[in-house]
Amino acid sequence: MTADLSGLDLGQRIQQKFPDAVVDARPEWTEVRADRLVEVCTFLRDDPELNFQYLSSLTGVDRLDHFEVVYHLLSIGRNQASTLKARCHDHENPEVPSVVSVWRGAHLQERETFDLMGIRFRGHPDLRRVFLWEGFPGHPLRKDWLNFPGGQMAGLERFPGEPGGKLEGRG
Amino acid sequence: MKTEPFVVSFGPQHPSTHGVFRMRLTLDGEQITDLDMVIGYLHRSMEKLAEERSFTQNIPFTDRTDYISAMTGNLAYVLAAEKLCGIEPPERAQWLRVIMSELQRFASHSMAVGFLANDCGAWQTPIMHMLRDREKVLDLFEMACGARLTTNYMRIGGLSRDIPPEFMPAARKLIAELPKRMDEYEDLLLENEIIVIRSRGIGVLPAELAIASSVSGPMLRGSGVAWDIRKADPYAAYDKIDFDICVGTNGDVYDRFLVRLAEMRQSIRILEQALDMIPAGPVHAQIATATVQPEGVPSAPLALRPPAGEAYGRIESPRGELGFYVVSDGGPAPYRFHIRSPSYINLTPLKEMVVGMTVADAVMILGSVDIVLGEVDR
Amino acid sequence: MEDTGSIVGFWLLAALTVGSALGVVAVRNLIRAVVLLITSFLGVAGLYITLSADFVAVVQVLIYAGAISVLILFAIMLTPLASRDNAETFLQVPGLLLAGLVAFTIGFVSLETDWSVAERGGFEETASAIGEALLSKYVLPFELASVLLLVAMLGAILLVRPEGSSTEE
Amino acid sequence: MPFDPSTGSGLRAGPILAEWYDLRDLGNAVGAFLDWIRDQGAPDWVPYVVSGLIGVVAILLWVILSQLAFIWIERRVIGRMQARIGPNRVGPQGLLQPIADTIKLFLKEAITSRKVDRALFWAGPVLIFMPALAVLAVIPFGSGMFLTDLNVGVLFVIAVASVNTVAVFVAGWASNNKFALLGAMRTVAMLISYELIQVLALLGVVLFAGSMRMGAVVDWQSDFNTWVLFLQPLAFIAFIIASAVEIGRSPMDISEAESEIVASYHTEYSGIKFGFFYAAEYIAAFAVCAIIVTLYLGGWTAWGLEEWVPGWLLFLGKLYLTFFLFVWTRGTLPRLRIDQLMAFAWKFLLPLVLLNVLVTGAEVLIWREGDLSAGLALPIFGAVNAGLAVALILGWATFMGHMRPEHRAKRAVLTRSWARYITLHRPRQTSP
Repeated sequence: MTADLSGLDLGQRIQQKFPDAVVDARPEWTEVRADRLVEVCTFLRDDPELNFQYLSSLTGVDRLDHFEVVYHLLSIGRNQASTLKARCHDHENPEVPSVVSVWRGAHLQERETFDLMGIRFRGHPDLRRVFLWEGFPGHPLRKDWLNFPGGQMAGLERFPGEPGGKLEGRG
Repeated sequence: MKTEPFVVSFGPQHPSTHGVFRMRLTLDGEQITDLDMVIGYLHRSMEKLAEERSFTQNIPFTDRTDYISAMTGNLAYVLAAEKLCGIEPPERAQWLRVIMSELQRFASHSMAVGFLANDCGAWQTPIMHMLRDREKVLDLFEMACGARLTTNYMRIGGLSRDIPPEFMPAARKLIAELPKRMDEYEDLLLENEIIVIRSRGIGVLPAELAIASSVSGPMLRGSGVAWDIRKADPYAAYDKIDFDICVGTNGDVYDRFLVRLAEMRQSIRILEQALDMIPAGPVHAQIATATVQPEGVPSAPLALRPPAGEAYGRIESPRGELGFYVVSDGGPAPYRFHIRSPSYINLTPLKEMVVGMTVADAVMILGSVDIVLGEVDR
Repeated sequence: MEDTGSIVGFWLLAALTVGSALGVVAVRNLIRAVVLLITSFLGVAGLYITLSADFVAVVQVLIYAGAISVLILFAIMLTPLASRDNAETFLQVPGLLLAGLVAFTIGFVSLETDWSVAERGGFEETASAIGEALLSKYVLPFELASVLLLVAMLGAILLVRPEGSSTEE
Repeated sequence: MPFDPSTGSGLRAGPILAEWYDLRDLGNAVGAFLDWIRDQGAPDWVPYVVSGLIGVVAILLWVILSQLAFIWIERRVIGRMQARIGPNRVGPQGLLQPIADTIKLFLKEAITSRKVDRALFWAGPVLIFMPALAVLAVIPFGSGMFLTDLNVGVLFVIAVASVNTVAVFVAGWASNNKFALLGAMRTVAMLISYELIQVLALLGVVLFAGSMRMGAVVDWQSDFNTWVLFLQPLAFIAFIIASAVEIGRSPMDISEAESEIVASYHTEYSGIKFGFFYAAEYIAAFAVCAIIVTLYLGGWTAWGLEEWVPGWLLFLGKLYLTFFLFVWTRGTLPRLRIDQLMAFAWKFLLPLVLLNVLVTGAEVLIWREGDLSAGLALPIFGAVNAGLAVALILGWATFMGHMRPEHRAKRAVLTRSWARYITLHRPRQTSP
């Protein structure tokens, strides 16, 4: 069974090495400062006890006021998994450093996140849109994409048929 | 002698790009010097669509990402959703999930192997034989859930329905005749001189590069890394079943090919055990208690409001690690719905594998990655 | 050359040969020029047949139309795109003069010489006679030619070998 | 006057219906018809032209019918090999399917894209048709059933087939399509290599028969009651392989590898222009099978069976059997890569056929100089050559590394524990 390395534990280990890097740690995940990301990731990959040499998944989440980039890490040798997060506060121009230099597997995933979410990955060798064509208006996975009037957003407010007003978005 | 570079656009309409995938190859004679992937011809923005639909309504999307193996797509998503809601499906459902995903793996691998031989130039014969078996598997699916391709069988907390009584005899009959077929295929394909010289040493992916590139599934195992989520992180009822991980040694096209063939045999082995060990009982958990329901809303499984949080569910799909990252804000629909699709991420080292090879090899290498464009583009 | 068939055939083939040869010079597109050249070769092969030289005719088709022309095609393919047309050249006038001179000389010689006309031969097997001649009387030139070809082939391989690779891979 | 099969002279005079056998043999019927014309007092050139016309029309008709039959046979046989039925809806057993396809091809729009070289684009389908048909001029379909029996028939066959190269190149170039150009280049490189093998393989036949005349080769086989196949097994195999390359049959269908370069040189062709390429492929198959039957399988003779069965029927029977061989390989084998195919020609087949020519020359010399009787010499030569073929093929294959472990099949490693083969050092840094 793949052990889920607790985010608190992971945060502590990172704290020992980089005292100022950890922003927040929960049992499910650890959040690190975006500008220290590459160093932290290199450490996570090379540290023999952590050994996260496999980047399982990389994606972004639009939290309305900021963006989160979520890294699901996996250690094949030790069979343990953990989740790392980085936050970009600038909602208009989100930018985090690219981890392609650490995990080659981030290459296409960062391109995808850039394409759909609009997060720029600094230092990515080939940051182009991947699914949508150049010149596509906006980034569709952002909650404010298309800017519906009245601050309405994508999403379900309630189930169809559930009592309430006219069905609108989550906004 | 210096010659002009020659740019060829492979696809999106090409007999062996397995869909609408496009490779822009820069050639020097027949040799490839550069590769640029152009993806997105089948992009349907499923991740955005899923934010507008309730958790249960999203299950049909998971059929349509990897339409060659819909069952595993269902399973990965419901695992993530169950993790999020904290639901434990009943035992019989777990075993049926194993049976369905192994049948699906067999069907999917037989397509992959057959089409790889097709890419190698075998004029339809292997794929036709493979499709014959796949049809029988699809017949079983039709029995179980009424659909052959887009099954929509799994539910959060179990399955949509139990299997009909005629399913078990039919499945046993199929499983009994498959080992003989496998012998035939191994003779026909693995021992084939031309396939051996065409695929040995082609598209070599070293183990370190494979891991660094987040490659998964038969590609990772073909490179010699014994990593199988069914063993390493058993889900459903895999921890109660005896089976082996199939590993290659060189990481070339041939190794991926034989890993798939060997996994087909392992699937048969798992199915033999699962068909004997499956218990009786309900196939769906009572999940109303596990969800947060507002006042006056009927507590039906369809009206599922998971607590705020996030979950990442991963399974070993025929193509590799299929993961669903689901974020909930307590509403009826996922706040964020991300698919970690193995087909897409397995394409990461394609350039390294293809550059330096010839055009004919490029087709084989792409075939050995075994992409499904519905899953690459989503 | 007494029966009508031969004469008609000769003139048709001659027209084909000379016409397509002229086309080779006049056409701008190099690939088309090669196709016309092949037509010309085929015409020459036809002329050989009217001379009862069936072996030479077939060899003409095999080697010139089948092999040499393909070599030329390959050479064209390997040159950059820009030079695939017959470009303007300042040598036009001298070339024309030279061609006229050669044509005049050949015409003069062929008209003025007192040709000895051979008996009209039948359609005999010429292959064995050619084989005899090549391997007995002309064996030295034959072997020399093959050595020359071998040297040419080695030279070609040396020329096209990629820079810096001193040993065979 | 009764028919004398040994001279192949045909009917000289007398009513056509004199003997039952004559009715069946088309060659005799035509001969009788020509004699009748001569008897009417027509000038000399009339029967000459008429016989030529009859021959051309007969060959064309038969080739086109055969081509349709070939398509049907191939689709049905491969269907059977692939565990499916094949065309079975149009006409009885789907027999009319090829005709329906032809009609469809006629009715389809022949698209010419804007940037093609129009003249050459039109010339391509015509050029590819000509050599395949021209080869049939020298094939003896039965006794006296040939358009012309050239002195250098064997060489003619090769020479005409080599023009095919040009046609393919022209089609590929004129299409202005990169797949077409790639395919054309591949085809040209391949055909040049395998022409050599073909010539050398045929040299053995010519050495034995002592003539390059197709009719003479058939007569020689019938005289000595043997087929060249038994005397020249190595050359036969080499010739079959080279022919498969020539007509683009799998496993050598690299020139039109549909999974790699779409349809190669006929990618841009549609409608009846594509139909021409499609038909030319089968006509070339017909021609190649005809050559193989004539030179290696005794042509229209079969150890005296031709006395009872019309020769042309025997010929066609053998021809269809030979074609089955090509269908079989297409149904079962995957495709080689271009460099492997070229290496196979130059490194594997060429030394073998060269050796074969040497051995055959020696045998013919021994036969002539040693004054051996055919009954003694030919079985010995056959046995020697067969043994030599097996030994050479196996020996040379071993020498070329065929039995090396990297060329042999292997099986996947099975393990129970995850992460066993893992290498824990740092991943290789690669620039994406």
